[in-house]
Amino acid sequence: MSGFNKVVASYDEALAGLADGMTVMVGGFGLCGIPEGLIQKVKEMGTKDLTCISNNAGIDGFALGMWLENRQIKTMISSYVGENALFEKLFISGEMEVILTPQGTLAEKIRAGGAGIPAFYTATGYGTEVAKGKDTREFDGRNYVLEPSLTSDYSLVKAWKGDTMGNLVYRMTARNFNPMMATAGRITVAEVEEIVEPGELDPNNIHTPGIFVQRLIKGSFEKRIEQRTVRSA
Amino acid sequence: MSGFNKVVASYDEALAGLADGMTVMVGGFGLCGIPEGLIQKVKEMGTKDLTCISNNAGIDGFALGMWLENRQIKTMISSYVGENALFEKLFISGEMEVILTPQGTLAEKIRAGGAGIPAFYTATGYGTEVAKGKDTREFDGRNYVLEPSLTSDYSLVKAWKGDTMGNLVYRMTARNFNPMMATAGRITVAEVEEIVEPGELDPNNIHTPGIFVQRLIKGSFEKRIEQRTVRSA
Amino acid sequence: MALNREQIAQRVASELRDGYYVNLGIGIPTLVANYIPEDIDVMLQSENGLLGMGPFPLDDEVEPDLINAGKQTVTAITGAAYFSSAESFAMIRGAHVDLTVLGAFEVDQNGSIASWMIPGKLVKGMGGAMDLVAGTDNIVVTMTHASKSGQSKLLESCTLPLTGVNCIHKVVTDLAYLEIHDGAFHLRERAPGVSIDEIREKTAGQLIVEGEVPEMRLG
Amino acid sequence: MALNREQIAQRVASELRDGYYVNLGIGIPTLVANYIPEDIDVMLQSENGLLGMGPFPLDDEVEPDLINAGKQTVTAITGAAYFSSAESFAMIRGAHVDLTVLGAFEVDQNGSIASWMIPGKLVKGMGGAMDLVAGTDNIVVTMTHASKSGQSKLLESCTLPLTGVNCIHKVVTDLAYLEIHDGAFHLRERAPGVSIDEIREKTAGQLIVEGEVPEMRLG
Repeated sequence: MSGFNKVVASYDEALAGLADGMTVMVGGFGLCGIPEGLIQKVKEMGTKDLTCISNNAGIDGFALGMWLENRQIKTMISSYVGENALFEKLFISGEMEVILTPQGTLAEKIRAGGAGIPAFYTATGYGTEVAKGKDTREFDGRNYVLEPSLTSDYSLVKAWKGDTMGNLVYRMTARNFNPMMATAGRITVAEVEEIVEPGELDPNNIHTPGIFVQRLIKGSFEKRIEQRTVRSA
Repeated sequence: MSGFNKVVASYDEALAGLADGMTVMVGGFGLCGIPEGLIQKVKEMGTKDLTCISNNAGIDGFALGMWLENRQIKTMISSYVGENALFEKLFISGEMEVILTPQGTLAEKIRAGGAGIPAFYTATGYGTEVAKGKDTREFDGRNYVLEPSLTSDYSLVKAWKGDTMGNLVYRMTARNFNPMMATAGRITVAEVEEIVEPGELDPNNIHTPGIFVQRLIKGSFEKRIEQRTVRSA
Repeated sequence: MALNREQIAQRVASELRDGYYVNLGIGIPTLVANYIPEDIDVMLQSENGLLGMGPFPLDDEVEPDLINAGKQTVTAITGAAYFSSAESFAMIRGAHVDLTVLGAFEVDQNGSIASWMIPGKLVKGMGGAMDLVAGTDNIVVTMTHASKSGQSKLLESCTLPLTGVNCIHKVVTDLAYLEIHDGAFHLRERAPGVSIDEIREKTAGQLIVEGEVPEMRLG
Repeated sequence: MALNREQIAQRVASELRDGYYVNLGIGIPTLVANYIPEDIDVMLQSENGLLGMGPFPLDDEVEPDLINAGKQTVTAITGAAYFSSAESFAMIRGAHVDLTVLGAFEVDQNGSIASWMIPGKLVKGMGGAMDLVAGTDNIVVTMTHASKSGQSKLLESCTLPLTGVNCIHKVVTDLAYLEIHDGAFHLRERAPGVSIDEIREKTAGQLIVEGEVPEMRLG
C-alpha cells in the first residue's frame, strides 16, 4: 500500500524537519523501552532549545543524559529525574527549566493531547506545589486540579515490532509511555526491533494502530539495565 | 490463587446484589459484543428503576429491548437508539428519561469514570443541545464543553476469553464499549465465551487486566446479526 | 441533470488522497468506498473500533463479531487493527482522521450542520456524528440540495437541532459542489447539465458565484 | 527495641488481605513482598505497567524489558498483565488498587504527607507518589519515627513540599503503628519493648493514647 508505507531508510529521514525550539516527546521508563537510535541521532544533529517531555531524563552520558550534556534541552517535563547528577546541576543552577509532573498526570496529559481533550480534572497534586497557579474545582465533595493536555511536534517512541503500515506492538514493561506519546505527536517516529509485513501482527492485539505513526525505522538496541537485581537460585 | 478466582457458577451469583434503582452499564455496539445471558437474567429478575448506560438499546424483543418491554429502565444513557420502535414510544411519551450522548463523549465519560477523572473538556457538542446547562471554556481559541464522568454500580460486559483471575480479551469489533465499562463498575461482571487457566492468555495482550473484574461467568451466545450484508462472489 | 446517489459518492471520492485515513458515515457516504481511484490507497475507519475496513463479506464469511458503525457485517483488510470505542474516538477527536464524509438534514452558510434529530418526529440519537464533525477540519457533507417538496437544505441558519457549529467547509449535493467560508456558500462546480439559476433558486442561504463555474468531472 | 527495616515490612504485611491488589513503593515498602502470609494471595502492581509482579529474576532470567517502578529487573507471575502508563494510572487514580504502601519524609496529624522533595538539597521528582496517595483511601506509610538526630517526622504540620493533603490514615514506624484521624495521631501498637513515653517524646504532632496500647505482633 503505497500511501501507507511508513518505513524510512535512515535516521536522517526519520528525523527530517526536527528543528530548534520544538517540543519532543521521548518514550521509555528509565532506560526501558527508549528509542535509542533516535535519541543518539538528535544528539548528533545538535538540535537546541528543545522542550523535552519524557518520564525520566536518562543517566549521565547515556540516553537523554546525552542531550543534557550537549545542552540541547531548554525545558524538561518529567516525573522523576533522580538518576542523573548533571540534571540536578542544570536544574538547580537554572540553566534548564524543569516542570516536575506526577507520573500519572503526565501519562494522562499526553493521552489527552492525543485524544483531543484539552484539559481534565484530577485529584492528584491537589494542595501541593503541582497545583500552584492551576484552576481547582470541587466535584462530589472532593477537590481536583485542572490539568491541560500535552502534544508534541515530534514523538520518538520505541516498539518491539511494527508492520510497514505503522501498526505497533510493545513488549512487557517496555510499553510504558510509548503508546500515549505515539498518539500525541504531530509527527510520530517509531523505532522498532523488527519490521514485519502487514498481516503478521494480530489485528486483535495491535497496541498502536498505524494511524498514529508517520515514520518507522528499524533500530538496534543496547538495552542497558539500570538496576540489575537478581535472586539466588 | 484463592483470592483471585473470579469465576461464579450461576447467573444468580453473577448478579447477586443488583437492586432496584441502581446504575448498570451494559457493553456492546448494537447486538455485537453484548452480555446476552446477563441481560436475560436481569430481565428475569425484574429489577426496576434502573439507570442504564449502553451505546444502544437493543432491538424490539431482544437484548435491552427486553428491559424496555419490562419497563425496567427509568433513565437510559445512549448515543443511538434508532433500531427500536418501543424505545421511541417510551421516550416521546415521557415514560422513560433518555439522555442522548455523543458516542465518543459517552466512551470517554465511561473511561474517565474508571480512571478517576471526574470531568474533562471536549469540543464535541459545543453549541448544540448536548452542551445545554454545561460549563464551557475556551482553550487556544476553540470552545469546549465540560463533561462529567460516569460510573456504575454494576458493569455487565462481554468478552471472548477470560482467565479465572479475570483477565479478559475481546474479539474483533465485539470489543467496543466493554473495556471502558469494565473499568467503571463498582462490581464488574464479565460474561465470556471461554474460561481459561491463568497463563493461557498472553500477558502482553490482555485487553482488560483482572483488577477491573469482580465476577466471571461462562455464557452461551446467540450472536444475532442486525444487518446481515453480503457481497456476491 | 441532478446527480444520483452513486454519482454524489463518485464526486466525493475525488476528494480522497493516497494515504488518507477516512471515516465514511451511513448512507451515501458508505458508497464512496466503491469509487476509490485505482491509483491510491485509503484506510477506512469505522468508529465502533476498526481501522482497515474491507468490503462486505461473502455469504460464507459473515462474522457476527465484525460489523461497521451501521451494524452491517463487514470484513477487515490486511493490516487492519481492532480497538475500543474510547481509542476509536481518541483517533477521531484527536484529529487523526484525514477526511470525514457524512450526511445531513441541513447545512448553513456559517458551516453549522443539523443531522441527528427532527423534533417530535425522529429520535435516533447522534451516534458518533457530533464527535466526527468536532474532530477534523476536512469534512465533506453529502445531501440532496433540496427536499422532495423543493425546500432548500442549504440555509442561512439551520432550523433543526445542531450536530456542530461552524465546522463544515465542503458540501456535495445532487446539484453542486460548494465550499463554505466567510458566511456564505461558494459555488465551485455544477452537476453536469444543471444551471446556475437552478442552484441559485434551491439555495436559501447566501450563495456566491464567482467567474465561470465548471461542470463536475465524475470518475 | 526499635524495629529494623525488615520488621517494619513484616508489620505492614499484616495489613494484607487475600485477593488484594497492592502497590509497594521503593525502599522498605518493597520488602513487604517478602512477608506475605502464606495463606493469602496478593497481586503486586508496578506503576510502570505490570500487574502480577514476581520476585527478582535468577541471574540467567534477567530481562531488560521487564523492570519495576524502581527500575530493578523483576519477573512476572502466571496471570500477569502488561499495560501502558496511562492504563496503569487509570487503575491507581480510579481507586482499583486495594492497598498502597509508601515511604515518606514527614507525615502530619491531618494526614498530609511530604515525600518527594527537600528544597535546595534533593530534586528527584514525585514519580507516581502523588497519584498513589490520591488514588486510594487505604495507604500505609512506612518511615522511621524520627531522624537520626532525633527530630520527629510525625508533625503537627508538614514542613517540606507536600505529596498529598489529608490522605494518610495509617503509619508504621520503627516505634509504633498509628492511625490518623480527627487531626491527631492515635497510638494503636508499640514496637516490642518500646515505651509510650519514648513514642510520645518522638511525636511532635498531637498524639492520642487511649487505654492499653498492645505490643505489635510480628510474623
